[in-house]
Amino acid sequence: MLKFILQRVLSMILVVLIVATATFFMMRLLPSGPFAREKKLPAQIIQNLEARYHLNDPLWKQYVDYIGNLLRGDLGPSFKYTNRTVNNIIDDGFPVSATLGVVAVLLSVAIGIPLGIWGALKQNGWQDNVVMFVALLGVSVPNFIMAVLLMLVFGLWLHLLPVAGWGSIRQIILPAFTLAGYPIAFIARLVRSSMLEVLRQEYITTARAKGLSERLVIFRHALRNILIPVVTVLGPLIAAVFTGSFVVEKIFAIPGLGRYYVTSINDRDYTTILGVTIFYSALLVFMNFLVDLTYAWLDPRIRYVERKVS
Amino acid sequence: MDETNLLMRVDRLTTNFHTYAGVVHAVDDMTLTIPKDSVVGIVGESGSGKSVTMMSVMRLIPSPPGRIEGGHVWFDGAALGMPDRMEKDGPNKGMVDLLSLPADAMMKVRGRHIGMIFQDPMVSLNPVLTIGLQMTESMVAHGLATNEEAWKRAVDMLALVGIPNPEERMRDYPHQYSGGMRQRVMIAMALSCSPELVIADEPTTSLDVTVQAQILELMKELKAKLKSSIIIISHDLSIVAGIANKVVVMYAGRILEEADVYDLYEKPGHPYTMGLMKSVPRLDAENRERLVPIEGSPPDLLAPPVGCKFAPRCKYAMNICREQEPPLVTVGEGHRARCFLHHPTAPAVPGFVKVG
Amino acid sequence: MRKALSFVLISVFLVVALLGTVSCKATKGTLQEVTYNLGTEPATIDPALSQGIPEANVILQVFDGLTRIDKNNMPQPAIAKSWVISDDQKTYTFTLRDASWTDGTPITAYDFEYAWIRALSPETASQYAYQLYYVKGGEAFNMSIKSGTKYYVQAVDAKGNPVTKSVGGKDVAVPDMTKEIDPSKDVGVTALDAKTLQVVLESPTVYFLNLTAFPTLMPVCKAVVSTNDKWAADVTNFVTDGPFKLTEWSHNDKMTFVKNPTYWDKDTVKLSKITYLMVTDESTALSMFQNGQMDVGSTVPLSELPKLVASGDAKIFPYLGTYYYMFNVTKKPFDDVRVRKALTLAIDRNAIATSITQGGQVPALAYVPNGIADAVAGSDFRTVGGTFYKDADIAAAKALLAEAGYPDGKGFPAFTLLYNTSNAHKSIAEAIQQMWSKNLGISCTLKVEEWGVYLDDRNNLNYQVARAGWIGDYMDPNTFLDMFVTNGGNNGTGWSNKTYDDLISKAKVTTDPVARMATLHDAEKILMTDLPIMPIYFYTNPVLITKHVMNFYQSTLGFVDWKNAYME
Amino acid sequence: MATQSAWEFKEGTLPETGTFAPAPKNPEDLQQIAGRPTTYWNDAIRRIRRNKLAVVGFWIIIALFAIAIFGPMLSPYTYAEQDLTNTYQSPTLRHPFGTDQLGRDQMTRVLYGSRISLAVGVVCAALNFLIGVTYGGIAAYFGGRIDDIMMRIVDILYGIPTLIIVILLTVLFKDKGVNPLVNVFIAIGLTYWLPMARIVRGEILSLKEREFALAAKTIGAPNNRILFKHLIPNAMGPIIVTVTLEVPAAIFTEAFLSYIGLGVSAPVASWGVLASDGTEAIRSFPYLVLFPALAISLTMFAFNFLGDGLRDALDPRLRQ
Repeated sequence: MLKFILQRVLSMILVVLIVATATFFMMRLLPSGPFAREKKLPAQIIQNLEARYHLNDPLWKQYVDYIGNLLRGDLGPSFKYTNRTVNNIIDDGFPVSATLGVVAVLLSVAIGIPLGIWGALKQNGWQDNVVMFVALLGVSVPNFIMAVLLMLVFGLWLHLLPVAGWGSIRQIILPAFTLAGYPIAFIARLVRSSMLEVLRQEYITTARAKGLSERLVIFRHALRNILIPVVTVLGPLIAAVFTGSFVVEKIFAIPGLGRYYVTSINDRDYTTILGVTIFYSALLVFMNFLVDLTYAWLDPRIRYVERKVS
Repeated sequence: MDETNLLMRVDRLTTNFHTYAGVVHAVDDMTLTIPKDSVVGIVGESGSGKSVTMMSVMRLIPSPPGRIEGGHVWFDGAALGMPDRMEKDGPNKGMVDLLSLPADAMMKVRGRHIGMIFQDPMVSLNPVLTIGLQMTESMVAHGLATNEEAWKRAVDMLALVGIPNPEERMRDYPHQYSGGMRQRVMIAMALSCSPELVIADEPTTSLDVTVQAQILELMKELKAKLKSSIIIISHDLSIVAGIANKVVVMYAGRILEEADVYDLYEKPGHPYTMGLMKSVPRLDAENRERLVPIEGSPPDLLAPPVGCKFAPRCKYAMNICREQEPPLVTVGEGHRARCFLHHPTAPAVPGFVKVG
Repeated sequence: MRKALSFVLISVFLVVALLGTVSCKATKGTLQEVTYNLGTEPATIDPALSQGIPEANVILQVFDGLTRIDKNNMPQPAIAKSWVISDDQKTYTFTLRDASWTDGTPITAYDFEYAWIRALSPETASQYAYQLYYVKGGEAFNMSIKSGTKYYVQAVDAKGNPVTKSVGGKDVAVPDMTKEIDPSKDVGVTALDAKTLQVVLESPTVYFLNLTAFPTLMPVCKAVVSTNDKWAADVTNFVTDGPFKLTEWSHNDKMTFVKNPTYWDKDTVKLSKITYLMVTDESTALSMFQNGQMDVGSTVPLSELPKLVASGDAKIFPYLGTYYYMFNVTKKPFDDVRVRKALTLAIDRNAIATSITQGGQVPALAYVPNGIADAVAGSDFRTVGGTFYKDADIAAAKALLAEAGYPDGKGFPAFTLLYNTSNAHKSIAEAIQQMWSKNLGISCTLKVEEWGVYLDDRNNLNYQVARAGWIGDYMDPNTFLDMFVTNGGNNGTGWSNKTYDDLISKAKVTTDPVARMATLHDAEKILMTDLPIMPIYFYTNPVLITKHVMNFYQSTLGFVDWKNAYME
Repeated sequence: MATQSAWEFKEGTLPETGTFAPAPKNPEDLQQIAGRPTTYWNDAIRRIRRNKLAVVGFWIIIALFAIAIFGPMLSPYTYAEQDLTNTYQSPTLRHPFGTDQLGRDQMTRVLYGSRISLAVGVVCAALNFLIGVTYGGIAAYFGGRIDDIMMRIVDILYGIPTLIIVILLTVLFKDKGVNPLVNVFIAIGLTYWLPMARIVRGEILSLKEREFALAAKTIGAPNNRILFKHLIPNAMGPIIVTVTLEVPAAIFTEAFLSYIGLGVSAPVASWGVLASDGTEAIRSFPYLVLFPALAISLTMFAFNFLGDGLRDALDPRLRQ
């Protein structure tokens, strides 16, 4: 087990480095640089700026310097936000996004799984159709429309919740539901579909024949067998949601990390692009690692420890 | 039959499946009695309704599409400990109808009073739960034991069914057991609550021949030790013959013949039974006849043939067999058969003992 | 199962309902507090590093420069209580009033000197340093190369081309070690004493007093800034001298300002607190405005604008900018002035302004927008200059196109109209595409590009027709006209006209206002005859504003000043 | 006991002479019961036709494709035709879906937009099957180092910002004369199979340890047969769910792609573009977002109904 974990940690570090390297060179291929403006800056000013951020160094040197700093945990200064470092940006943004993310993931699981089970137990009944409808609505209404609708209905018309902003618990509700819309639907549909299959398995009949309550049959015997696809979805979902969603944070004016994934690229804010990308991919590979560990726990037949070298 | 010695009676049970293609009459007007302390074998080809009957008894028919359309399953009320649900009078006095029990009461019957052993031990154990948990949960759920007591008893049961190192193996998962061992676990599990009735649905079919024999031997031993009745379901007459007192032959959701095991062998009352006997290898070495499979295949239950359901495959079919379904007639002491060949005017058939 | 689900649903609704019982709207009364949507996180609050309007709108509240722009867009004394301009209009001597920083220390001329030198030094890498190029030696200092602790002029070879050396594939400027620049001597800003600041300009600049109110030229507290390079990273060390004081900066979320008790003109300031929000989404901002979560907002969704203007919730402010399309005059068929003119005449600007942009935009029949004073007091450059063509002059357009060899658009090569990601740009492009097609019979393909890609293509003349816009930096026609000189950094069209270049150079050194304006009018005439660009409309600046906000001021450069505002 | 001891005949008729004569053997009879030849596909089609929702879904999809092909031809307007004097008209008989900010007939635009959006949906689904299912299946089936490397590649692709890739694609394809939709397909193809690969892998990891797979392996079935005939069909549930949920996401991603310059150029607009443009005007002109969003939802419902029906029909374990 220890060997497996060590191997995985090494490959995770490698993945993050590859992502960092690929992103580093690809972003430098993007047309325009961090100081391109519609009102073009005079050449000498651009020269001063490039000197300040060491952009006039050879690219390989910039790369080596960046990776060196990265290994020391220094993500460099932001080019756009002149008084801030990328570490500052992540320190400020991540807790906000993660708070929202925790709520959204809990909502997805707490609503998605029961909905899916309910749909499966009432297969083809009206309840099932309701679940299907809710789930599909969650998917076919994208979050930028969902966000605006929730804001208009609960904020502007019913005056139940603040329309946007950050700072109070009430301001979490609408964005969290917006974020959870797609995962709720996805999880509900996956759970329903897997549950239908699991409920046909002989061991479920065995469990019922033993006189177990339906509750025990579902939660002890069936649930663990259907969680693999759910956990598969949750891994990248948590990584994505915890680091923030551009659309949701923009629409609900939430000071999270998600906005930087798009704005930093539009601004060609190189260090910020790299910083948030590395942060996200590190979280992602870690979550996927947890997912794989969870598989082995969910299904004892799956073993990772034995790795054949061939 | 001694009515006071009756454990269960399936009375005119009808179970249908409503599929996209139409209605399948999987069990039609089925009547069957199980005495206390007996072993009853039910024999028939796959699709003959054996399993569906037993699943109907357990009320585990998947619904939809399955639906129990009629009949009763009378069970000894005293054994169930449900005095207030017992019939006060009439032919079923002292019995409880399982089909009319509320769901939660039925839950208490399953596992506790009727244990079930399934056909395929490879898929009948939950792959993600330990054997220990699966062994003990039934006892705990029925309030027969605490977790610790159940654990001890489960270890004993595993030892009883011949699992070596039972204490350690309780922590294992099903995939760490071989097929035969898993079936032993299934048997131990079914017996863990000391049910009055154990239904073994093809308990040996998916196992290889040597293991089959071991399992059957084990069941015989256990039968001697424990005071349960057993219903053993098989498509293999020889397996049933080795263990059962009474044999019921089913075809297309109906009983074709029902007899004491010796009567059945000596005086088969139905051409289908005769066919079955020729189609399976006999364990007794004397009979080394060539195996003769029954020609054709079971009828499509969506559109069953008119008249006798077996008639299209029957060597001795008569005109009437194609028109009317024969009734189940008594042809001897505890021996019933559903065949027009027993009719006084029917022609004699070699090897067929007619009681008319 | 049903129970579990109902539990979840019921608890969700309960939470929503409970939280909802408290209404969001709090009665404001006549509290002198205002909430404004800045629209985006400012990139910095350091005046020298200011990059644009959001930064300016923070800096102008917390800093006071030598001058401050009044509601008529005229510079008024601020920290400078008076000034003397030399006869050659090149030397300004400012006398500072007694005013103090928020930390209580007095503001001195040394602070100004320090701030301007700092903004100009190459290592500060100020993006708006060019606003100080008017100061003598400013540009040279900004271009200098630092070596050790000293600054040197970039070396030039015999032909006058800058000398560079290649380091890892990049050209790096080489300093000429014989030519040192000493900013304290060579840059024309000198503190004569604590209260006297002398500024020497490269050449007479009539709008210099406007520039001294510009964010980059704000003073900074030398004692603080020279010892702490992180002084503007957060509010703790952020020592300022303006009407308001920044007390909280929650990044990407909000800023809080309170009235500055040490401000020299604090009696004029009525607001006790300003909250800036950073809501980027226009629709969200409108919702917050309608929900009472903000009083003034810098953005308005296009589709809602007419309604909001009608209801009085939005006001349209003038904005010194022109929306135009540029032609790549180096490529056929746009090297032909007749083609450019035909395309310019064939569009219906009035329809675009009234049906699409809907924000009171003025159809542009010239390049320099309204709102810049001409030489004669009270006159407007645009009014004096008049218009250069008729809107939707389709007959003339057709004739020109035929003359160019494309009667009814026959044989006109297919071309691409480039714009950058934005729905407003898209709608305008779609409308113009159809106008050209209907009126001239020529077809073009629309191409949208991501901002950086678009800028890159534009700058590399890798386009045929492209959308563009220009917002003035200061209140003078020059801010619009000097960009089209040959090889001007913002020319972007490949257009070159010797006479035009001469006129612009001449205007730069002309001190007589009347002659100078006449020169600029001449230049605009050349530009509008040759039409390397096709003006479409003059920008406006719609703002969401509640009726409770009084004396709200937004300059035609887009700068907001809360100094005189109050709530009613 | 309810045992019958006497012979009873239906309708009270007595057996006639000859009733008990042996019946002539009829080999066809035997043939007939030997099983009506129901092949896998016949059976699947029979099942699916009994599933009303699946049939409805099927016909909606047919109708959508018909509309995509013929709809724009039948409309009296074109998708580009503007009327600046007639902007933002609410739905009327002349313009059943209203008009947009340039006075164009929204219905015609929605009809035309279906071509792009349906193409995107179909391609996305196909890529999911072709790349995602195969990739995830292979990784899980072979496991060990192969799985580790393949999944780390997925992690890397997940990690690199899509926006950068997409912008680079716009630069790469610029002026190359490539059909703009092809660019969209490439961009979607680069990322949209990743969740599918992960989900299929998770399922196969578990399925390959199941008895039926182990059995297939013991009898020496070739790897690709075990994977494609045994394992993947058993993972169909999550696969179909994933495909049907990825498709709408892809339709909206297309809108984003065309927003930043990858895709068909204005004034052609897909459903995704119409919906996201309409969202800006949602307060005053909700119909602008309503109709394209409805079209997308309808498509999703249809595909889901059909998908579920297909899953049920093709599931080998559901056949009895």
